Amino acid sequence: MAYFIVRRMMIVLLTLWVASIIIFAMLQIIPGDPAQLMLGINATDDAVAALREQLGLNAPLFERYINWMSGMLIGDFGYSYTYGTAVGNLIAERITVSLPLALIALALSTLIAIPVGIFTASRRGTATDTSAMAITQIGIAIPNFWFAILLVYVFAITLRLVPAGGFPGWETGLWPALKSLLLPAIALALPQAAILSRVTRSALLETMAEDYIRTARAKGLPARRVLWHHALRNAFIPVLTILGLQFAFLLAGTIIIENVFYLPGLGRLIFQSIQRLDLMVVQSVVVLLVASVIFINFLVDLAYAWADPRLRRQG
Amino acid sequence: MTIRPIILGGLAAILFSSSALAARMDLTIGMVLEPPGLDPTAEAAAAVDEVVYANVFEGLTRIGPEGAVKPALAKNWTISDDGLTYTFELREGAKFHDGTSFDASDVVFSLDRARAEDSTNAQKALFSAIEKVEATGDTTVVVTLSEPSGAFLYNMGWGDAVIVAPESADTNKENPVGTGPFKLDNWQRGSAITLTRNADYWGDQAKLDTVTFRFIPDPAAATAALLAGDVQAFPNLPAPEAIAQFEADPRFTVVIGSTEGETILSTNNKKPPFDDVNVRRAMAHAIDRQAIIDGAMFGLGTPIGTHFAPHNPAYVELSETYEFNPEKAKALLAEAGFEGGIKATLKLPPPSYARRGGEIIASQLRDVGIDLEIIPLEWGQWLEQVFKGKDFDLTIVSHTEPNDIDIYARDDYYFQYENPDFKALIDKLNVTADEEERFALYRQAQQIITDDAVNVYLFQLAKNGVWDAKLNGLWENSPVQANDVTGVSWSE
Amino acid sequence: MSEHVNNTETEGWRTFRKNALRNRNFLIGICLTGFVLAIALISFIWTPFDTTKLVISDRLNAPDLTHLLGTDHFGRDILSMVMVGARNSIAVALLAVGIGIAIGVPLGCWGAAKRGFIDEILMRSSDIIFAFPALLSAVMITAIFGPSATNAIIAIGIFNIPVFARVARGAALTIWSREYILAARASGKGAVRITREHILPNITNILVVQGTIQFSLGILAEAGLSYVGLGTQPPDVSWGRMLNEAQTMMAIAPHMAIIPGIAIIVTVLGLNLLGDGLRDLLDPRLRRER
Amino acid sequence: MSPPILNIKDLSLTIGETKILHDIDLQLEHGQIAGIVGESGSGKSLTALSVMQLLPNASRTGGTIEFNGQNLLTLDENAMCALRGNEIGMVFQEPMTALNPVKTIGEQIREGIRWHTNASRAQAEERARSMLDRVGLPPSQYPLERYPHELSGGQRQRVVIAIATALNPKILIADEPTTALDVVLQAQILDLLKELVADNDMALILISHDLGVVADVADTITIMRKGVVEEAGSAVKVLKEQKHPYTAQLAEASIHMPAWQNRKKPASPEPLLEVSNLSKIYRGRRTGVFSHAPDFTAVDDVSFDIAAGRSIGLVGRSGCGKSTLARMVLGLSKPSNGKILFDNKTTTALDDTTMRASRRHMQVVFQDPYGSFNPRKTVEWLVAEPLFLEDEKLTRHQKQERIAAALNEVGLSADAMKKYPHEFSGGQRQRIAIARALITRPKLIVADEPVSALDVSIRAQVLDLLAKLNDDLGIAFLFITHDLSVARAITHEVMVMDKGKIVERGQTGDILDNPQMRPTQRLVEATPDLQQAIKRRSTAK
Repeated sequence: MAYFIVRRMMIVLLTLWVASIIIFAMLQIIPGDPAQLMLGINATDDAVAALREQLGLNAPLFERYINWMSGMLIGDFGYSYTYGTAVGNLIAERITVSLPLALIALALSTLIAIPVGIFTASRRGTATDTSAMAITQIGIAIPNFWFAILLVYVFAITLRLVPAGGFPGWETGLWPALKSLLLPAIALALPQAAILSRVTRSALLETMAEDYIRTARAKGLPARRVLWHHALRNAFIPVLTILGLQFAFLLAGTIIIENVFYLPGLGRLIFQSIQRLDLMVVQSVVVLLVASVIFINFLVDLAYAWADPRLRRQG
Repeated sequence: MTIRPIILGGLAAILFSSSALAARMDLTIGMVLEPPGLDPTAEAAAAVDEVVYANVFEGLTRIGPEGAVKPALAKNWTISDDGLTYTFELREGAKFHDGTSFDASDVVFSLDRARAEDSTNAQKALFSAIEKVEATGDTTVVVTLSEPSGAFLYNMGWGDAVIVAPESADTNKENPVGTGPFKLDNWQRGSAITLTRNADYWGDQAKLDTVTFRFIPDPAAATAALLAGDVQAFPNLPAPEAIAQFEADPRFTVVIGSTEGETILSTNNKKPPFDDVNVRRAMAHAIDRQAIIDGAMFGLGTPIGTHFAPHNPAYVELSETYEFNPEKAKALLAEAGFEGGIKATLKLPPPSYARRGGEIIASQLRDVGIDLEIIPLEWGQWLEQVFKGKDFDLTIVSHTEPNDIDIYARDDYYFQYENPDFKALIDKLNVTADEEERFALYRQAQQIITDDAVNVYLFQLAKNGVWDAKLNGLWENSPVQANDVTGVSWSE
Repeated sequence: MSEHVNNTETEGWRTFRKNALRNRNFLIGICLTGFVLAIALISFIWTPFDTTKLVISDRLNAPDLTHLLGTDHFGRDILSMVMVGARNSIAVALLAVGIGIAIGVPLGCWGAAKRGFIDEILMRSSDIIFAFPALLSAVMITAIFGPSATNAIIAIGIFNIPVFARVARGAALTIWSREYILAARASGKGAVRITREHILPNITNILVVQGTIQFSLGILAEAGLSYVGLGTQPPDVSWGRMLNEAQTMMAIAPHMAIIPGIAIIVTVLGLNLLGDGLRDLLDPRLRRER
Repeated sequence: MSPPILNIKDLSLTIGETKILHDIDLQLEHGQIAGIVGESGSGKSLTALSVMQLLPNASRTGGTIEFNGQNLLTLDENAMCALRGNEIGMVFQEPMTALNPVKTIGEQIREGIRWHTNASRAQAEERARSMLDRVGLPPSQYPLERYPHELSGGQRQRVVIAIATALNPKILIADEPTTALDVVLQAQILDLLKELVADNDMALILISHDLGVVADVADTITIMRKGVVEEAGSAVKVLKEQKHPYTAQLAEASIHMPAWQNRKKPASPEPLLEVSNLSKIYRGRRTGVFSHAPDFTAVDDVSFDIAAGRSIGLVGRSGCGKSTLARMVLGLSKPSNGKILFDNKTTTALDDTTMRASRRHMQVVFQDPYGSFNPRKTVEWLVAEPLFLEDEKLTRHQKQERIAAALNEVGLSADAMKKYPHEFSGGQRQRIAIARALITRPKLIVADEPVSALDVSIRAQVLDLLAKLNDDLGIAFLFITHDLSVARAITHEVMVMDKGKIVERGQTGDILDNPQMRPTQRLVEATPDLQQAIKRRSTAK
């Protein structure tokens, strides 16, 4: 198990390193001069040149990469020239929106999907099952941002129950903050829940067809106990895979959803920073997001080992 | 069935009613762009001024809602007869937010800093006429110009010319310390900036306790935020399509003002076939400005015929110079030798006036045989390719700097217009102090660029102000980019 | 003799058809997909109105008898826009799937055939691509090359590559462990030849099913990218673009947002049902094989 | 005679539209062993599942299954749950998948005990431990915390048996409990089942496709075919009289000796294949940054030769290295050490192009008639595949002639060419596989368990075919099998492999009748021998 973790960690680090090079390289070829963008179209060339020097944009590529990387290693994410503050501060601020949003959405979709999956699997072929599955099919087909627009239209503009967007900050209290994350989380969670409940259902059904389920039934255990005690944990493995993948989806989803609800999260930060050519912010945040996806997949791997003892001894 | 809405409404009132208190002392203002920093003397972005101008920072003079120069930190001033020496009498008792007092040395420091060799002031040209700045007393400053400058007082009213203290000048970007009626309370990056009242203000106290500027670039989100009451004012709503809806809603006041934004179809004057004045004139005839204003801006905007703001006293109405006449446009093209049509590109920056306007223009020009390929660009790419690289045929952009007709005299400006007569005119303008004379010169300048059809002048961007009907005192026009909230209050 | 061939083939076809007619998912899926495709094709020869013609005076009409689904802010007929938009949305998704198949399948087959180091490198690379939230890379790609339908295709296509590589690899690995591969190797056939003769024909089913799913994801991705302004650009029309234009007009002209949204849902739903149906029909054991 | 503990009367079963079982009758007495024998598709497993009421969805049953005076078919699910595992236990065929991979064996044994009795956790654990001990897995060596994947197939089957018998059920149903195991394990498991029945006064239903397996242990035998009981009665009577033609056919087939003229023909001195000092070592899996699991030597310094036209059997328990050896001979896997000389050419050093000639003369037939064909190609294409090795390009016509001839040789008509593999039965497919091997006129065919997946009656036919090919074409065989009766039927000589080494080699009859080495003896002892069994049973009564 220790070797399993060590080996996985090595792969995680390697993947991250390669990803950082890709990100850095990609951003270097984004056209445009940040200094010019900052100073506006009527600025003099001298002023632009001075700013470029000040921003450290004139250093050689390799040096900039090394500086960036070595900074990251000690937790220094660089300096945002458009916001005039450390990128680390920006991230710390924004993550208090993005992370809760992603977690609420993930929790919401899991809390909806797993019971629905179990319920429909245990009532396979019934009208409940069929209609629930029909609903999930439609749920998968709905683009989450479109769903978000509808939600805003109905709950914020027409019923005025929740804010149409924006984020008041956690310091205004738990409820106002949660309230403003409610619609975005629902918009993100429901389509994901549709996928997840289908996966849960089919994984369960597949597991229920395994030989060891028959062994358990032959012991005299009733179908329900077999489902809960034998099938569920085995069915968890494909569900975990999807959960891991969904995290990346959710992150991507938050980027759009944060824009629909103008939430000051990491996704919006990237959008804004790219538009303003604040590459230090972009590269650091992108690396952070990629790292979190990789890290989540690492956790999923560990969870596999928890769910499946066969993997514990493998490399 | 009627019970449910009541319960829901009651619940909603309990849960959601931070705004239902009487005698409101707070205001949330929506803005499209978040400022990159808060130092107007170091940053060009209009968003900086939109937050801090007149609220946090003050200059020697200030520009009022109607565009007139008014006293600010300078109580009054005298100008020598030769127009070269300005003597400013400063306000007494003004204090910076950090408690340090304001005096003449701060003025000297600020102006010298702005015009220094290594200054990063984005509008350095504002100070180019200054030869020296001297403090002749604690409250007296004498500014000597190297040549007369008619716009000097106006220039000193710009956000870029506000007075800062030497102690805090370097940190103003994050922590602005000015002399204004509001000071920075909190900046939640990416979301909002909150100002609180400055109890030590030298002048009349502001009528609000807190003002929050919330940044909502997305037109749909901006509209939704206003409708949902999350923001109570959007001085420049980026969604012209929603204006009609707000006008019909008694909860809101809609004020359509004017901005300094001349929206033009910028033309690369050195690139064939657009180096041919007839081609440019043909385009001017082929374009139906009103259709563009209707289609892209939902009717909001004033047609213009030159690069000048219609609300400016020196404005000349030239929008009928090239009337909408596709036949004439075709004839002009034929005359220029392009009966077979023209193929060109239209590079569009992100704002919706450009993207939507571009679609309409492409459609209109296609009718006279000019076939445009639309190339959408991010601002970064636009700057690189169009503005710096001059690699473009046509583009649409709004020039939001006030009184910037002098860009037509600049060598190598992106639309590459070169006219010695025009340059001479601007040179003369720069040394003219007399207002009437200056107006005359401005009018001449407008006429020249219109005759040359340098660009196709489309419309002046409207300032689509929408705010809660109970709010008083917001600016209706924006002679400078500012959201001056010093006089804003709630009526009850 | 050739009659014989026809016999067995039609027999296979007949059983497929018999099963297909009983498979509800497949039937609904093929109808919806066929409907959308038909609309896209018809738009090439006929639309109720010309979508390149802007009639500003007719803007924002609610649905009526002239404009069955209303008009947009430029006075274009939304029914015609939906029809024309169908072909762009479909083209983007289809080409992105094409990129995924054209690059991913050979890579996956290569990895499965060679195993070991090459396989490891390929799988690790696909991990890296998977680690990028798709939209993020799309944002970066469009920041570099500018927003356009082509770049949307590339951005979506890049994510299809590892998907197809993994599916092809997984399926190919199970085929490689079959005894008939051993027989072919014993006959002296090389990896390329075996892949061509044995592996590819046997993983086609899986690829078709995955292709259908990726196609539907592509439609959603195009919509997402165009919605944030990074995909299809004016004057081209796509469903995502229509939503992008409609988002600010939700309050004054909700039909502008609702109609393309429904078009997307119908298409994605159709494709997903078709994919599920095909999976059941082509090989019920597909899911087991991974 | 006391009333039977289980009485199946007129049992019929329909799944969906298809009628699977027709009027099955079966009686089982206390402490008796009832054997059910039948080839695949005979309905024997579904009969067992009907008793357990664990049939697939959409099944409808008719008739009665009486257990202790209750008709199981009319009991509700709760009542069945109370019976299953408590009164009736069941053991399945595939030990590798019959245990839940994520639960320890202790949990899995304990669960049934605690479910049916109100035993405390500790009591259940104690019981589980003693059960493990009883089935031959002493808890000192096999603690309850083991997971199934840490056990071998035979050990897992013992755990399954422990689960099924933990509560001393009155009836144990064992559905092909040994089919997936090699003969030595099979004998051990059968012994265990016998002991359990004797010790606990349990009745056992033993289901098998192999008459030989049940012949020795069963009290009654029921022969099934296509959902119908063909013959039933006491084991002695059924076996001795073989009244029913199908029973006779089954019995004959399982001891079938093909008519084989070359059987007595002496070996030619000319070796066709010479293998010297061949080894294959697999690197141990990495278990740590610096550590590996110990290397595994699959084939350990093996030398032998095969003369032209001889049929050599390679026998041994599963995992002894015989398939690895075969793959090296075929050039599909690189030896770690040693040399292979085929037709006087070293094949180990050859690259693919020079290997062609050797490959043409060495073909292969595999075990699984379903997995050995690409389902998407016609028989014509499949049979022609090795023709790829021919040096000169054949015309289409020549090709078809060759294919037709090969099919003809294996007893199929040329019509088969245009069909797809799925249109053939298992036996026919194995013929097609042989035709594919024949088409290049090889000198040697390596046959890897070619009949072990076939029903006995078909197995006999295929063995006949192989014998005929050796007679007619003089093809040498390297015949890999774990089944000694197959080796006896078709080989001149056998080599016995154990733990990677060849431990014994000699004339087939000599070795099998008089094994010298311990591994050989164990194989011989464990192999079910129908003739011997019949002899023993007849004299006993």
